[in-house]
Amino acid sequence: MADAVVVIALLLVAGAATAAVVNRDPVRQALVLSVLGTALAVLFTVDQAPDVGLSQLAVGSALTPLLIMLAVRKVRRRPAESGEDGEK
Amino acid sequence: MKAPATLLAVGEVLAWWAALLVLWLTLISTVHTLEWVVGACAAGVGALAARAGRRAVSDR
Amino acid sequence: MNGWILAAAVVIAAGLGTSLWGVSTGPLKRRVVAQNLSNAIVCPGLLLLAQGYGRTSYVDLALILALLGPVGTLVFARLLAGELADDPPSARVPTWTVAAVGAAVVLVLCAVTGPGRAMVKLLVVGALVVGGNLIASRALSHGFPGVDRG
Amino acid sequence: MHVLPYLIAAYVFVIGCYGLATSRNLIHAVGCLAVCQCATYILLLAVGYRDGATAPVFSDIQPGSRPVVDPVVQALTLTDIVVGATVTALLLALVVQISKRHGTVDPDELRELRG
Amino acid sequence: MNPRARLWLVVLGGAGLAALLAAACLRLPRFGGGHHPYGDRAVHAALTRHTANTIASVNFDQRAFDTMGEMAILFAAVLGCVVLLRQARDEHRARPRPAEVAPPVRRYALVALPVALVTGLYVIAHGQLSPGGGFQGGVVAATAVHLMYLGADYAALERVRPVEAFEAGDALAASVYLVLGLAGVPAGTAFLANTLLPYGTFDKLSSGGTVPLLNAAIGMEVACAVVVLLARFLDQAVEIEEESGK
Repeated sequence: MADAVVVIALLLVAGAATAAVVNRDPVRQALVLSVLGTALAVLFTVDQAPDVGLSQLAVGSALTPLLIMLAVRKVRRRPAESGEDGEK
Repeated sequence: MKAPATLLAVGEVLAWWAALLVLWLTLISTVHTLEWVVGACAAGVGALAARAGRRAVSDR
Repeated sequence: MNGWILAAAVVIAAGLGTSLWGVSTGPLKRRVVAQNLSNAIVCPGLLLLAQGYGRTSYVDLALILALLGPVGTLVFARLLAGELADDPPSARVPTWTVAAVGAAVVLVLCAVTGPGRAMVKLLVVGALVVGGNLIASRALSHGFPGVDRG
Repeated sequence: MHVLPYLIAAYVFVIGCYGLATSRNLIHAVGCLAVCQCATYILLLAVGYRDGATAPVFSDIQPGSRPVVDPVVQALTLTDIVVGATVTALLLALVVQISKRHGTVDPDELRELRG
Repeated sequence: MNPRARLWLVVLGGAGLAALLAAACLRLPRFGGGHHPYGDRAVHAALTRHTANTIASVNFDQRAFDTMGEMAILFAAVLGCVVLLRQARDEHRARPRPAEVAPPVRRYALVALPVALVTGLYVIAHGQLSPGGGFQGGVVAATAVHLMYLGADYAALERVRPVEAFEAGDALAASVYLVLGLAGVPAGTAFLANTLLPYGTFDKLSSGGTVPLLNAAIGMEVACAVVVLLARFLDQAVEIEEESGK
């Protein structure tokens, strides 16, 4: 039984990692990375590593998305000539 | 600052402090003296942050 | 004892699997909703795992997820407010389903735990996860009406 | 089952590298690097796992009452995650700086600029 | 090189890497095996020093010197971000307009801020007992402060977060770690050796010798570092604008 839940968590992580790579838009990738972080936290819990799971939750749920979204916002606020879609 | 305003501010911080101390006591598993001291300090920090946050939003 | 792990496996596989599918396909508004629900459904899963492994200290994981998960959704709601404003996401049925699952899991675990400090902690986690989920859903649909930059 | 976690770790690493190599946006590339980092966490924790064991945290169990998993790899992973996040931040800061100086975050366009 | 040739090169290299990794996986000790010589010794050492959370003992006692290295990386990364994201000469600051936030969201942020802060402090303080520690709790506490930006606006965040104080706190926490490590040296023990304080009662806040103190120093360091880091990013994303005539 304990093995089954490890396998489920591993497959979810593999799926989330694939989705994070194939979503080419940084905003959508940030959303997938957030779910990947949650899946990793589940994997760490079933691997009996609650400390690591806490670390992953603390970093992955809010900090990393915030950093990526702020970088995206800064890059998109460039003048329109650069080819990026500018200010809404 | 006028006296009623000061009293109100102290009341707000104290209310937050008590609530956060209760939260601390629910989070921990065994209670002893050092736990009370650390919990009271942490709740104090939280209470001051709560008041600072509310003031930052409402006073403008 | 293994029944708890089985329940956790079902909740996590179904909930996180669906969220993963929702977050990697479809329009942006569906993706943000799926991201929010992934946090809200994994939290009861972690509580069930803690019960299944017989470790009360694993509850801290669910506590942190219940606190920071909605914060992550608020990040997206805040910084994507412009994109989401024209076509706000509304997912009443999934949101309330997930909230109901969370509440049910917490109540069952409380009944098993019995009165005491651990039960209060479980109730705190339950309140945070259900409240955070609902507030984050609210934030996604018209949560930031006047934010375009800053 | 005996090698599945290792294979998943290898798969995650390779797919992250693929994303890194084919990325057309530096922010996306930084995200792919984060995926590569995940592979190291999976590998380390898989090495330390022990069947039927629990976490080596004795606040709620008696020491010696249950077998425990390897704490050394967990300690390595734990610091790795937080430090990895700040390194991600440093890379994102570099991306912001590149976008300021060159007006683009597409690696191919950057290469053309360099000549 | 044209993109097509590059893709083929990536596929070729990736296939080789995948084959090598798969071959390596087959030779690793099997998943879930019972042979963990280092782990067993680390658990034993942690128990003799009355530290309930073995991972905290490994991080702040047995491998405390490595953790100092991790802290140095953290410190250097933050320093790098501060340098990279400083305000350049051709940029100016523009005050962002105050944001309009739905009342329930704002109320949630105001309530969740102290709750998350206290939870972060709890995770730091109980690092040597239950899962958690300075690294995790520091990030939680720092994230809590940024609820002010998410639930209100940037001006409100700046009122509750004096960046200079957090920069000083970052440096102070890093030096506290060093000083705690050096404190044992005059007494004739090694740098960062956990012999300074009594080990205390098992499963109490004061147990583990210097572990709780180093843990608290790391917690403060991480919290301050994350706040400073996010402050730079927020400055760039929200306030700093380039001169239009560039």
